[in-house]
Amino acid sequence: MHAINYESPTTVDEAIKLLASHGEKARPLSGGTDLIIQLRAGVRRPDYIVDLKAIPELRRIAFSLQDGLKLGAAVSCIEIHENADMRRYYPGLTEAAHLIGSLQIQSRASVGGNLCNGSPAADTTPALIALGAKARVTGPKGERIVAVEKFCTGPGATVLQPGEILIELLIDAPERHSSDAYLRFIPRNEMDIAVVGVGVALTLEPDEDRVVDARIGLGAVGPTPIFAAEASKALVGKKLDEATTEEAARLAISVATPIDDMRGTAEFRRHVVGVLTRRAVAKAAERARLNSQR
Amino acid sequence: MATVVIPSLLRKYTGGADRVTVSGRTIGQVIEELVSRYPEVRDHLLENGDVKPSVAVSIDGEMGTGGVLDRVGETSEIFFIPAIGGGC
Amino acid sequence: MAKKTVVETTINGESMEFLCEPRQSLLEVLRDELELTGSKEGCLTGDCGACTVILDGRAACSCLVLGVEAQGKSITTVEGLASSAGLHVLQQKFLEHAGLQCGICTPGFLMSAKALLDHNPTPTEPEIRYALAGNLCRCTGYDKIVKAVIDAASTLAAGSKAA
Amino acid sequence: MAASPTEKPSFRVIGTRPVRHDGFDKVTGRAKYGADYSFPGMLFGRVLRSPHAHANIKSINIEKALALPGVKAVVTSADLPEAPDKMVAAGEAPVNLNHLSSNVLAREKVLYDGHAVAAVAATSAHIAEEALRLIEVDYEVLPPAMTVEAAMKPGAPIVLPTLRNKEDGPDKQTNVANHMQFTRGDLAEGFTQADFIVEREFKTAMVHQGYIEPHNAVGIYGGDGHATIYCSTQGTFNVRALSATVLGMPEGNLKVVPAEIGGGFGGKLVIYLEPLSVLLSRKTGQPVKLTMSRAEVLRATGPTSGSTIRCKMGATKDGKLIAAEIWMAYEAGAFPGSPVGAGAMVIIAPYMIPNFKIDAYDVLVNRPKTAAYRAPGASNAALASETVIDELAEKCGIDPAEFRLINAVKEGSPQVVGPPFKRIGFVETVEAIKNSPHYKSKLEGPYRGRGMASGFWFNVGLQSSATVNIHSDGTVSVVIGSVDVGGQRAAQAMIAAEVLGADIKDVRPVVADTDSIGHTDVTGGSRTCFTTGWAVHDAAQDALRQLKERAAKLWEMKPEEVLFENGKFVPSRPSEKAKPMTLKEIAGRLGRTGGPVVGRATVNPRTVGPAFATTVVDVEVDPDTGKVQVLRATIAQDVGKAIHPAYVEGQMQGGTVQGIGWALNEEYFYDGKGVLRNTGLLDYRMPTCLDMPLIETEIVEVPTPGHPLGIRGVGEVSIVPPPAAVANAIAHAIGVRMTQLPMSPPRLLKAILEKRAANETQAAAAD
Repeated sequence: MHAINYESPTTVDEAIKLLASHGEKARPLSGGTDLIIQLRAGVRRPDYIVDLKAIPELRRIAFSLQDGLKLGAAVSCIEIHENADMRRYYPGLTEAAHLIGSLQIQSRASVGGNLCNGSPAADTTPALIALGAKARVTGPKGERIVAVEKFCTGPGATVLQPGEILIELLIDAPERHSSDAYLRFIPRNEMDIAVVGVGVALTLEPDEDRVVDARIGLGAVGPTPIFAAEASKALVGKKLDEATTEEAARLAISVATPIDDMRGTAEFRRHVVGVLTRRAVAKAAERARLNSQR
Repeated sequence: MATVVIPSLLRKYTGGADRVTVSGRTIGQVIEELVSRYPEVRDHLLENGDVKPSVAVSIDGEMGTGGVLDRVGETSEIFFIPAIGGGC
Repeated sequence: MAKKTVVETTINGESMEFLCEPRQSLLEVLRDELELTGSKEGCLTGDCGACTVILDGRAACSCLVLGVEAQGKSITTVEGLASSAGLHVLQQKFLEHAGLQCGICTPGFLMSAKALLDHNPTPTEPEIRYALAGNLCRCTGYDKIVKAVIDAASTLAAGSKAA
Repeated sequence: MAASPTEKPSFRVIGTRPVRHDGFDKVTGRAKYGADYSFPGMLFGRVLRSPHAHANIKSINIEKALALPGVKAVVTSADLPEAPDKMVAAGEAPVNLNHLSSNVLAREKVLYDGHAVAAVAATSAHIAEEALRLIEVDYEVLPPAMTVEAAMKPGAPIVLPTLRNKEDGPDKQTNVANHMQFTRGDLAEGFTQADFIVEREFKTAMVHQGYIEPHNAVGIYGGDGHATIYCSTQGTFNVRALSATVLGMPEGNLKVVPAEIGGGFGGKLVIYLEPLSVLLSRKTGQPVKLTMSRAEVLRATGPTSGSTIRCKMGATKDGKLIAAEIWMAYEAGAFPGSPVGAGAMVIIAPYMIPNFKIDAYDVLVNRPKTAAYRAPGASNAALASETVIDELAEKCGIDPAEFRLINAVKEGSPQVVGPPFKRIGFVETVEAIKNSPHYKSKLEGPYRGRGMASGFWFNVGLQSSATVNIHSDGTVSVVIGSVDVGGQRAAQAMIAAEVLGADIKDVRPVVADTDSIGHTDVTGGSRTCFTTGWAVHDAAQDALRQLKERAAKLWEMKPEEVLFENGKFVPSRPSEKAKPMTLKEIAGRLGRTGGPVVGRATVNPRTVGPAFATTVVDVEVDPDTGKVQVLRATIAQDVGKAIHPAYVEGQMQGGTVQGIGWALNEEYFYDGKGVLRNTGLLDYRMPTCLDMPLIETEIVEVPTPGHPLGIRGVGEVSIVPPPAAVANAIAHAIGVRMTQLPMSPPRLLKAILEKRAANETQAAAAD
């Protein structure tokens, strides 16, 4: 690995100053489970590494039914999985976090880092898109809020400008009779990167089992994670029968633009988008039905 | 007389014969005898005066370990076999 | 070259200071600077688990942690598993069940299993397999490793009941 | 445990499960593997590797790299002695010096992605890595030949311009290094007698041994022309012979010290870093440690051959195999030497088939030079024969186990190569599976299937040395030259303890370096317990004979009048001088009866015990994604005699899981330019423990005739049946016959969808 300098600021302002002063030569560090591998491979060669884990604001999980969720960008996946509110109110996002790599990886990796790494196959991003999560970004020019589906701009690329950091992810509190689910396909039972990932969040009108609101996020089937808007819309106002789900699956497939690679063929990925969409909608719906109180 | 079973790809050099009787009492003598009758087989069996490392010799079901020095019995049956590459 | 920095940390219960370059991983520091070569390098990408240590109570791949990140942290390596009283139950059970062949993955498996039992003293077989999924073994087919951890868990549980 | 058909002597130590002697160090992190060695002033080495599959090297400029502070030396093939394209002596067996040397450091051409081009020694590994970026290599890129089909086509890119084969003659450039053929009976006549014929073409992907420990070597060159290598290898004497040959050193000037080894499976029989560590140490005058990254391991070491196999077999309706015609071509990698010959000799080895013709081709491709991998060539071969046989059994309406028993080879049956089998245990392994709780259990539920397959492996003998030292306190040290990869040290100690009536705790096994023990061949070919165990047995007997002489001296009787019974030396006739003595008691008297006792033995067996295994697996297929879950697996294997049953089971279980990984997800993935894409363990997908069930074992013990303990090698054959067994299980689960490895979800789903479409068109046609 090339020589690097390491800084560990304890406030957001400090971090932004450091990152801004080094511009393109600096790279923020969260869990490091992607960045350190990229440094070794020489894919990224920053001179300065700015560790954000010592900044309290990035390490907190704040949830209330009034204000919803504020998920610090550097919170580790294991902390998410061990948080009772996360498991109860955001089971899909929580299971996505709990799917990343091994427990050794989850003890370091963060949802914020997963997003900022900009991988199209990031497990938590489709789950965040399904939940309509927003990213609170701060930089030298001040603060801005970016919808997660707009955050990634290409493989390994995001909207973050030099000096900017992701502070936290903002997600509304779930409505009554709403819930989410994330499913991914991998060849083994653990340790693989998603060949296809599908996140679904649903709100139901319980008596008729009618969909009031729905969002579907797709991973690993395009240059960035995808918000499947048409597929989501196809569920809204409908009863969750086979025809409805089938139509959503068809529309989800239609927005997928996968490639052939060592992880799967494009043909295979398109097929599996349909399979996982059907399964994830069913799983989210089942959870939503049970979520009668909030 | 001992019998040598000729590997199928060498039979084109032995006029199609698949079994040849020999009087040699060592593998060296046996090979010399074969070569005197069928000169082309030499390169397939010998290298620097010994049995090729790529060739294993079976004498009455036992694997040869002495190359040309291995003894051959009155009525032995001898096979030349490709040695297992690496073998691990 | 970036200058070396002093890192203060606790390793296997002893407070320690070491000098390292920012580009050195915790694994390199343990192996090359502190001569704790029990943690092994298998892949340097977090996929094999041979370098697993316990970092502030959590299993982590020491190849994906910078040495400088260890500042103020507490680290347990395989060298810290046994005590003056003898081998840890996990170590004993790995030996009794022949849960190792070449042994290169063993330190990582032991640390992952330790982290599991610290958080969940009575794991089911699926929970054990999930917790060990980040550790690759190419020799054993996992059978005897899983049996060793199951046995260690029940032995520890029995012990704590007795106590 | 299946009982042995022949009655066995009762043993005191053999067959028990003591804690291994090296266990404590391995669970406490104290065991020293190659990469754990460090020496004062040690430098760190790194290797520059080709980014191209096939290219001429026009020039290499190392100036900028040498100028980097901390860099002490850079070497290329120019620093190695001339390497003519001919066979030269290297220890016991001659090797092609050019091929051997050119794989260590490329000469005029690079022949695969990852081919070593230069090596750097620097004060830190990071500096060495940065230095690699400063070495300028001017390549003239050539088109690669990546598959056997492409490489065998007329006009294919030529991998080795100097390669010739006997059939095409001295003038024709070729990628076909060798053609072997095995025949019996009258093929055409055989097929006319067949009631059922199945013919299929199979393809298997190149796969890696996947040992968790990357290759490593520490070289220390002494000013006196002697050098020492510390490394993790399966064969110290092999490393010494080959490294000395590449370096142009007298073999005796090189000492190889075996570090603990983190897995090998055949991939650590060859040399890569070892000569480079000495070369760099000679240039710098300092110790040099080289270690590979995982990407280097996958790009440049191992792997085993991908293959194409066409298999046609015929059977009569009463289930007799009557004819087999097989064509097989294996990827050798960039230099000759795939295991296709072995594949050809094992593919129908378990069965009596009166008429067959097998053609086997060793084909060069622009991929890494293949190395041995656990029963090399046999798993590919068994996929073809064992799935075709499963289909024939189905057509005959005969249970697959019965079908195998009908055709099974037994003592006296001729092997593919001609000589008859001695006592073997194939039938017993099939019976053991038939009688196993697994095979007797019911498998229920949709998309679930059960499949079985059998496998054969030769095993090898080769040479071993051993010494057994009797110490004055009655403890014993057993010194061997066989590196211990899987626990055989414990087995060797058990054999000595058995012979000498010693407590296993009082016997210390030692794996010695090349200066401290007689020649001992590699730990491979399932030979270590068999051959080295034989040597240890004989060495212990030699010590016992000497101990009897000492007792005779003390008792003033003839040595033959001293007996050794139940761990005690006793006189055969009453005498008041003669009080029975244990080993400990007599050991204390050695000094006064003639000095120390050291037992010695060397062996070079003319016989080996071939191994058979039969495996059954249950799978469940997800029909929507093509993903396969293995629900249950049981292997029955003839091990001759299990010295340490726990480690025998470990070999059976480990090979089974490697075979399942090969079957389902492991594969080398090259892009259109011949560059390896999956260079890490994220995308080279070996099974995790979450993918596997517990692996049930049935140990079958049919002693090897001629071996003092009846041992058979146990290391390899377990990997042979699984890919075929999984394919057969999938066929019985969903009615799809897979003919390509790995049977990964995309491939399986494609087959499922094609079958569904075919059924629909059939149904439509029916209406």
